[in-house]
Amino acid sequence: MHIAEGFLPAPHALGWTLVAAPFVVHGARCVVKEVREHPESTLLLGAAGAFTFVLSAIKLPSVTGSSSHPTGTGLGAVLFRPPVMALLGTIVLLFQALLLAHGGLTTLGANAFSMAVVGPWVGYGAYRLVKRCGGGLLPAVFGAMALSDLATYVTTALQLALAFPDAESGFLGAAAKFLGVFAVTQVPLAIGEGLLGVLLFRVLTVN
Amino acid sequence: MSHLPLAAESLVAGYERGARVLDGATLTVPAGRRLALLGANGSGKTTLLRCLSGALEPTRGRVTLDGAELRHTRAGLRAHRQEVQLVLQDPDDQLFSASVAQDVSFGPMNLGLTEDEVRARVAEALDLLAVTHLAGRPTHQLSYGERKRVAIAGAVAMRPCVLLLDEPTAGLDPTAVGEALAALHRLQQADSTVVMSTHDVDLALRWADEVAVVVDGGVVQGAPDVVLGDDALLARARLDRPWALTVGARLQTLGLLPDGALPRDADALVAALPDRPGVRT
Amino acid sequence: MSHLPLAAESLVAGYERGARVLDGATLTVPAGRRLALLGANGSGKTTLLRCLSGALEPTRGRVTLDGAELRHTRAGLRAHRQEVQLVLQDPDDQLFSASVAQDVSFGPMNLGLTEDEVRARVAEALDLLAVTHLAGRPTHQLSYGERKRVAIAGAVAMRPCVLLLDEPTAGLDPTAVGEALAALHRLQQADSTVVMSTHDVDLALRWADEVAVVVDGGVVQGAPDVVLGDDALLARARLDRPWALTVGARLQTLGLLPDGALPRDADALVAALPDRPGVRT
Amino acid sequence: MTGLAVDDAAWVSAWRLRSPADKLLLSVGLVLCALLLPVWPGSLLVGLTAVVLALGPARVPARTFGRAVRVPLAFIALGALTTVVQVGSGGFGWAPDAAARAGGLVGHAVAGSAAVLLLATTTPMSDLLPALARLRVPAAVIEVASVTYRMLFVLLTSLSTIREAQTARMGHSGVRASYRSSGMLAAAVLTRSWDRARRLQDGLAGRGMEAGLRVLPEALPSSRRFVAGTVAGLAALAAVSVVA
Repeated sequence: MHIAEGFLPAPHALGWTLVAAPFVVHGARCVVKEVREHPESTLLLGAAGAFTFVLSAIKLPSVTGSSSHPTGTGLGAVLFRPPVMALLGTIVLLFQALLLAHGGLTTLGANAFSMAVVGPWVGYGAYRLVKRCGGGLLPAVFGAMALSDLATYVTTALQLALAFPDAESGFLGAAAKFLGVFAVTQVPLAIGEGLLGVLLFRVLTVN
Repeated sequence: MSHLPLAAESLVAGYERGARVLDGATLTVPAGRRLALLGANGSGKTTLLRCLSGALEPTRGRVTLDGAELRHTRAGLRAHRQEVQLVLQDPDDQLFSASVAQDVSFGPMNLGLTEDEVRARVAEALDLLAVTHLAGRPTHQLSYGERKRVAIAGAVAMRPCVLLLDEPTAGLDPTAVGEALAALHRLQQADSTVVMSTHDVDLALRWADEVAVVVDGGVVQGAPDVVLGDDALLARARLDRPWALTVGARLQTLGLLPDGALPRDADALVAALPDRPGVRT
Repeated sequence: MSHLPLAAESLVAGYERGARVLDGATLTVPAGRRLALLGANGSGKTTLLRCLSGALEPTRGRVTLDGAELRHTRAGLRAHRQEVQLVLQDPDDQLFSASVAQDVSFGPMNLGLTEDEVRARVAEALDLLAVTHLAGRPTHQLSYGERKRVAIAGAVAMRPCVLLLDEPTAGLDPTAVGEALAALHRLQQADSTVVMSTHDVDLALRWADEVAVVVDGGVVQGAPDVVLGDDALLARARLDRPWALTVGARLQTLGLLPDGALPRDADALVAALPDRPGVRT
Repeated sequence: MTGLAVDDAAWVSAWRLRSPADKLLLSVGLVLCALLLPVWPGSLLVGLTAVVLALGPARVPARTFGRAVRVPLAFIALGALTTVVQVGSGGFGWAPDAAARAGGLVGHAVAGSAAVLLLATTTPMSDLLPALARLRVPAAVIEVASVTYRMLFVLLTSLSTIREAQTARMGHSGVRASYRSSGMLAAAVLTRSWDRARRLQDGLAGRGMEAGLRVLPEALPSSRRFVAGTVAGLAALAAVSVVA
């Protein structure tokens, strides 16, 4: 779920850009350092970015009959750590905006914050937590992918609620509205994405 | 499995760089015979095979199996896919499971067969392709030729009556080509009609009962020595004339080869030559 | 560019399924002549090419360029790569840029040339490969044959004196093979020694000045009609005998072809045949 | 099969050889106008300008542009609708100024999307990414993004081909089978991306890769007329909107 170009009022668009910027800049610094030490990692990181983009092109069937696309950032966070994902996720969002017309330029900051910062960190946290609590790899991966997807959607809903508070019930009412409206597609998708992660890791670990 | 006739009628399909890839292509796959589909890269061989297999819905025209038109509905495609299987050129696009046996079982599992039935299908397919010894190996450890045969086994395990193979011999060395052709021969004996696309005209002449050349969006179909001896057609199709027809025709005019059909490969040609020049025995 | 002799001496390299891939391979690339490297899939052609290019360091043995031994140090490799370039079989293993012109500029940029020099090199390489018209097209829209030629242009832009090509004609249709061979001819005229690996014996016979067969970890090198007429060697190497040698030898014993070297392709053979049987003109 | 229509349009657009910085100035200018100017007539003018420039001088196929503009519509419509439905003690109801607010949102968003699309359909990513160096984006980041751009087409081709192969073997004939197949598909593409990177590294080492992927950027000179026209046009657009 990407916030479309022009949908956020200018102060919000600018605000979220400023909020996301430190994370993305930090990610960029990590990448620059990595590339300086290992020049060949440019290709690996490029491949990782391409994989994240392509993963979001996999159509997941949902039980309700509609189908949706996973975000893939939870998986990236597990594989490459959240700081790197902040940068790769932002690159992928830029590509989605310019190649697929998903999202936009002034909303890039807001989308990057939900999808490339909050999602990966929550997913990575869930992954570590499940593993620390003695859960196996597959539950950890399920948690990482499902929760990062869910966290991204909740963040987006809150961003919209902040921008468009309900005239009567204010921010909380608006949050409830946006969470409710997008839950129809996003909650099954989060579960689907978690399942996809489990199936993917099952194939990989057999190899 | 039994031989069922598969046909394409006036297909219009695909669009590339402002032109239709297929524009009125008509083809009949003769049941039980070997058909080689020839054409330059980009001529539309693969598009035609994808239409025949149901992977691509043509803009116009129709595909029929045993006279019944293929409908692009869930049920229609399901029925069609059980009878017609397409194996793509790059085996890596067909192999997505960890081990060979697992990969070959993918189709039968999806058909909802019992475990025993699936196991029997896998064993049979591996045997037909002579890759039983690879069953437990991870797919990424196989050689290119082995991967190609395993990919074909995956389609064969669906027990299709028509097997469409896109460039099954491309990239294989002569021995591996020989092994692949031997496997196709066994498949035919097991009642599958085999269609192979290739741009190797010498191979097509040697192997096929019938050839079809994809050219300018259409198809020209006929006996191998007739179609592959048509220089104007070959030039349009950006193909070469098989050497055996060039050399054979010359030797025939010299009276060194008997009239009638020309030998199709080097061994047959040498065998058909007389013991002494000018004297046919 | 000028022709420099490249050689491998007693190379031991690679390890697969419990055996050495190369085990005492010795090869001399004759400066300025066309060498075809033949071998079945998995025989070690690619390993040999990678050793020659410096991409792989052999366990034992040495590679020499103009008599000087290749050292696997930063400076040694740097110097070697300016003279010897390897083009891999899969063009997607070498094309990393979405823009054709930018991709070809990569090598010259790494040489530290000025912008104008780089631009001139790119233009020259695109021209030699006859792909100047593709300069503005994105890599991902090119056909397989076009990508192959652009990948070769990327190596040519380094102006190597030896160009090693791994299966440059694999997967190409006859017309594209013809175009690729024409490009190789222009490269040779521009003073590059060209080595091509292939398992197409007919092509090797037709094209090469000299052939080298990779077999059992070693290399057998010689004149095309001698090496490719050695049935025992071909059987060990899992290769076929070229049809032109089979048919030609028979026609020679029949007195229909003159003694000496046999014709190497269908056109030459037909031209060499007499006008009437039994009578050589 | 795997071509992205917007990308295809960018490579053949009549503005392909214009400086990416010039086009960036125009599009970002239009985007800002869409965002900052009053929706009437600002957004309408921005939207019209973007469409007319794309379909006119830049010669972007109308079909491609139209389809791409439709992509964000579902989000915009649903989002706008949600903002103007009011929840209070008395349950759901329309906000008092529902029509105006929804219209405003849709106007800003559609005009903004069209302005971004003007850039997207005229400028390939491989032209745009090097231009980001001027915005002080580090070279390493631009190189990673460039590899991403090249490789995503390779992976998209794999994705659609493998999916087709799975479908042929009934891999997507039910929800269960489809999930299983999608997991295998994702795993196969992930493995493939790793393998690609490793092999590309080998291939590029032979071409002398030592530090970074330096290439000669195409010379796409800036046009004074284009820049002057852009600035004048944007100023006129802003003036008309504010006065009106």
